[in-house]
Amino acid sequence: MYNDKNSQKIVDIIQNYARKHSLWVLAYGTGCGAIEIAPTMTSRYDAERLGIRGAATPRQADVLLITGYLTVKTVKRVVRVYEQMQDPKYVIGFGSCTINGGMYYDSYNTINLLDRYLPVDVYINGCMPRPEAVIQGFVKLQELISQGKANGAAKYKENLEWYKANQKKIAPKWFERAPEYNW
Amino acid sequence: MLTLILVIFLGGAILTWLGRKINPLLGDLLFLVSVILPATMFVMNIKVGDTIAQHTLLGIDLVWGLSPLAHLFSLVVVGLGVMLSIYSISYMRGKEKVGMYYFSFILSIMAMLGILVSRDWISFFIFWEIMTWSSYLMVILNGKKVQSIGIKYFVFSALGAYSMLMALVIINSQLGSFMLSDTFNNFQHLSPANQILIPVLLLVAFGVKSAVMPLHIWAPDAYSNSPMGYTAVFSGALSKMGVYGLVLVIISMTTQLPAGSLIRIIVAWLGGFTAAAATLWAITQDDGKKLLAWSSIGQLGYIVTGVAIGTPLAMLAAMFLVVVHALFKGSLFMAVGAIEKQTGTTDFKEVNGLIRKMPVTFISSLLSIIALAGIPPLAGFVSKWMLYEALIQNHNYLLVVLLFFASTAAFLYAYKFLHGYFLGQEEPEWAHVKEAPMSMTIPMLLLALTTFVLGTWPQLLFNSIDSAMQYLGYDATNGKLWTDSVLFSQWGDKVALQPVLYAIIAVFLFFAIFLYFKGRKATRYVTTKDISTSGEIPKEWENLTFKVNFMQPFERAIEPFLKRQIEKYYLGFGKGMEALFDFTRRIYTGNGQTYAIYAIVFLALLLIFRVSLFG
Amino acid sequence: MKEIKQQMIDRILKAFPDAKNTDYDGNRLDIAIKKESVPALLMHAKEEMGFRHLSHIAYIDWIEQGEFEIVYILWSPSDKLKLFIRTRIDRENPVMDNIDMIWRQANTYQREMREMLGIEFPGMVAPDEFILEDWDDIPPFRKDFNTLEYVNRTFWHRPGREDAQDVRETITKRSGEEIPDFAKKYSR
Amino acid sequence: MEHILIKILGAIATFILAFIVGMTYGGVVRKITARVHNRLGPPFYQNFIDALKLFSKKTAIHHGVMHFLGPAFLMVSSVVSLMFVPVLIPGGDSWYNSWFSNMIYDGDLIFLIYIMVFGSLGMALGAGQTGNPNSSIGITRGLSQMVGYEIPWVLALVSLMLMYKTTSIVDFINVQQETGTWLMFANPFAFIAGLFALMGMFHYSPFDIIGAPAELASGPVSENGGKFLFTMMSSGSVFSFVKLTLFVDIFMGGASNLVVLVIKTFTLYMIPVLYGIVSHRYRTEQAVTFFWKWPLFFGLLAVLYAVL
Repeated sequence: MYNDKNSQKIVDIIQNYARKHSLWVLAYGTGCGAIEIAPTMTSRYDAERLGIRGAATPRQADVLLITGYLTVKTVKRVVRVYEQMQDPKYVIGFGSCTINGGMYYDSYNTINLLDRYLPVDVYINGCMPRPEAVIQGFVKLQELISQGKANGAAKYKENLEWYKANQKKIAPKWFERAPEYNW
Repeated sequence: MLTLILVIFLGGAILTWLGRKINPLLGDLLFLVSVILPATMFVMNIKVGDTIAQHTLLGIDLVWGLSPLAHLFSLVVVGLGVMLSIYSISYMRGKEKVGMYYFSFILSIMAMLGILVSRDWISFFIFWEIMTWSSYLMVILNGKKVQSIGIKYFVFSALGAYSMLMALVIINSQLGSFMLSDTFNNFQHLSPANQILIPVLLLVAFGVKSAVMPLHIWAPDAYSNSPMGYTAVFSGALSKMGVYGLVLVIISMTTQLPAGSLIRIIVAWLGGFTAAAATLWAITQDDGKKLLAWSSIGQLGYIVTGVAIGTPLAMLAAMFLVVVHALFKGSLFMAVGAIEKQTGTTDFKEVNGLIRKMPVTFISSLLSIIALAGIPPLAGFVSKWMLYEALIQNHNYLLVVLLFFASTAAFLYAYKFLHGYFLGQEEPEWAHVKEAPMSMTIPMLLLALTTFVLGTWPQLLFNSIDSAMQYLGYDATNGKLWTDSVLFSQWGDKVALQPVLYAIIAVFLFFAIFLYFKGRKATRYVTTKDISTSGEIPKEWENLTFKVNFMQPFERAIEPFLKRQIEKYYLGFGKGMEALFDFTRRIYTGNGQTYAIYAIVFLALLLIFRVSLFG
Repeated sequence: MKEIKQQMIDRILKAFPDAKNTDYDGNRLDIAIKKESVPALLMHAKEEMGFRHLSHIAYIDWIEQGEFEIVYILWSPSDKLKLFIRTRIDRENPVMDNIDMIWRQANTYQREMREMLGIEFPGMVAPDEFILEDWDDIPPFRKDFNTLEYVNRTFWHRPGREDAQDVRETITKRSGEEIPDFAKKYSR
Repeated sequence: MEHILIKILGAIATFILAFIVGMTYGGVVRKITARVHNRLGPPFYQNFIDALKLFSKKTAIHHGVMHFLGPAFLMVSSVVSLMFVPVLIPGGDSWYNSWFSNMIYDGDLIFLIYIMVFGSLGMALGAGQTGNPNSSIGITRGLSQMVGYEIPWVLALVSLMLMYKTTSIVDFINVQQETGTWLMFANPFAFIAGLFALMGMFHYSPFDIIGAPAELASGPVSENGGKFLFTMMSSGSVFSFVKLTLFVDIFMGGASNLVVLVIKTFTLYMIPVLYGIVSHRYRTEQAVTFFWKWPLFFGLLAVLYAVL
């Protein structure tokens, strides 16, 4: 679906340029990580100079920024929000909790590996990552976009059954009720 | 011929009532025949002329004829009557008291035509009373709240009838003739007191029917309580009889008065206040019927203002709005009736998301609402534009702001109406709802499309209005205020309606097609449950539509205005009267000794004041 | 303060002879009582003694004794006193009286207890799941629930790096410093 | 036929101009806001990038016919009202002048007021069919606020209509050309009342309760992404251009060429923007009652001034 830079057509280059410089972020502020978003967006670190700004609803967002641990209860909503976003869409996992569970690695109610449930394009390491790290994560995502490698959405579509099986493993009833994802 | 038509109406009414008793289908058939046949005869055969029929009743001449003004109003009556009769067949199916409904329906159509053809006050009054009574039967037809609603309508109608009767008595005693033309021509010969009294009494009589501000109390309840098939007639045609009377009084009487301009300014401001206050009340309603009822009162306020201002442009606007209001309000009431028929309720809070279930109803409602809000390119705009231009050029600048406020606030209830019924989430509770039958949707769609046509080609209607206005003594307006769908004001400003329409259609089509074809294959329909609400999946039974306290922020802003209800003053007045009567009753104690004391006191007072009283 | 506390304890012990008092410092009263008397005592404390507010309902799993302990924590705004009412119920047949008609907020705590410990509250109206949606194991706050085993079964662990090297060692090597003593015990 | 073709080309040129100017203004406003916040801010062409991205984004879902037609209605309102506003002084001497005289002789101010609210209704319908409660709440707030600012706006316009006995925008421009006085000086009260109304129309703070992102999830547009949001964004840009140009035409003497137009509109635009950056947010009923206090007073003064 997305090609690397050499085989991109001129339309793709223009589109990727626009996508790269206009990232509307839906910050899913679970856990403690949400506190790092405010300085990232406001005067001190000013993410808007890179074209990054907040989006209020998943329909308008490009990036799903997951800031912190996800319980079984919230991961359902995150998956739902992700499926409501429109292509092209990217996921940034933020903090160790999304990478390996962090300090909640043995909690009965907190998922450990976010990429088993959603296709993560960029991970930002740290507990907590500072705003500089967040911005570096975004810059990395921009690089991936311009190279045409930020293809998490395509991965999700290809391996939909695998992702769905993982999701159903933790919350079978909810995901049976959820509307079908096939766009 | 005219007599024959009215007799067919009358006979048809009775026959329908009887036929309904024998066989419902026969009743339906007879109903259709006895509305459509005489209506067709009326349109085909009755031409504008001074005297068409003449009878003598108890030594009084009854003269019937059709003036150009009455011809304009008769178009509304006949058109709405035929449409609503087709609509009513389906609407009333399966309801109670259908025979009574048919009877009253035909009778009020007959009475309205009778009023319009009357050339003398006696037949005018007789038909007026027939109209009032037949509509009263409709108001109390469903048998709910007869005590409060029926009484209100009855009291105000009686008030109107008595003041009209009083005016007629004065007219006859002073002029010795019951003819309308005699009254208008010899108006100068009346004494100055009567010259004020007669118009005021008649204004009260007609103001009741056209629901002008202090006399409007009966209207919201009466409109919303009668069957929807009839309410369209009620609001579209029957209230226009009041406007017809107002036109006669204001144009033919008050223009001959030195104090007439004062009366007209007062009436115009009353109309303006009616429009504004009724709009605010319409916003607060949660029932579609009530909302439309208040909205009708507001629109009649515009008409009354236009008539009272009385410049050619204002008159043109008012007459145009008379017809257009009948069209779009008829269509809206029909839509509410269709929703009531299909879902069993008209409450905004209960029913929602019907847009995919009842598309035709939605389209006709949408067109009518756009016409109501006065948005180009529909017909409401034409009259609104002319009315504002007339008011500004007549230096009624504060009145124009009041009306502007009313028409802007009308967007609120217009949206509330559409959102309440058609938009919002689709509920499994209403999944079974189907589109209303063709006989209901086609009349409402026809009326709505007519507003669309008149919005760009208003000259179709302006010709009749022009002849009606020439009958009232205005100059010809063709070429001065309008030519071929271009509207002019006296200052020379103009709106060319056809380019507007073409521009709107071109832009609309371009972007609609763009939106449709851009990424068409990737786009698919999802239900209204699939919305972005915090990642939650709404359950089947969860209704997330925003319904309760829909206009609450605005209601909070206008709270000081809403506190002042005229109804409360009337109730206070009624309570005061009751107390007075109570006091009077207490005087008559039924005790002989008390009466004796009264007599003695009376005699004593006589003795004391005999000098001053009898000299 | 002392006198009021003592008065309160006396009143409770008088009304409920089977209650047992434990003395604590400060404004804390602590009463242990039989399961059957709990609603009556709560009602008494609310209506007669001014403990109008239910602050919390705590719960403890005494797996060795085969019992659950439930602690109702009340607060008296007028006397500024805390009242702990403890009771124990059988672990094998965990049924407790529903008290959400005394305090509406007790419903929330009871729903939590029902999910986390599996205690039944007959007559409690709480239709859907509260915290654990789609839970099919034994209640997770019971001490016989093996969390790590459940996590290993349900979720995944990301494997560490191949060399399993301590980051701290790398850092110290790079900067040429010693690992401080207090940090050594964390090193692998 | 040729005449109509030229008209259409002129209309397209006007639309492109309005789109570019409106979009650039939007970007510049974001930059200025950022500078006031002591930030660097996005580049001034950021809005074009956003629009391009929205255009290239997929639109996977829709909620029915009105969801499609809502943005189309919105576009009708802004583009058709653009056709009736004289962008430049009619009959001016710059070589591109005739491109922008679209349909300015076919309508007048009252018509314009009505066609400008057409979009709100269409947008309201589109937002209503999505079934999202946030959208409907935002819509009712927006419509309520519209009733608020419409009164001072109409009062200001009526006072000018009374003074110069016309309702045509072209005549207003001509009056200012002949007398050499801008109407904002000829009737300052009308200008003040109109300015308040303009601030309400732009939905900047303190009148931005409609799409309050934190509580309403951007209100009426909360269910729209991709092409819908693109259309709405373009329509908003064109519409802000229309409002500014209309205001410049009526109160500030119109513009004889594009440079003057840009200078005048930009200066005017800065008033609501700069006030909005530093101001709080009104609740709906506060906003409505605000418009019915001082702006209404100034409007009445304007009418009084016109009568005397």
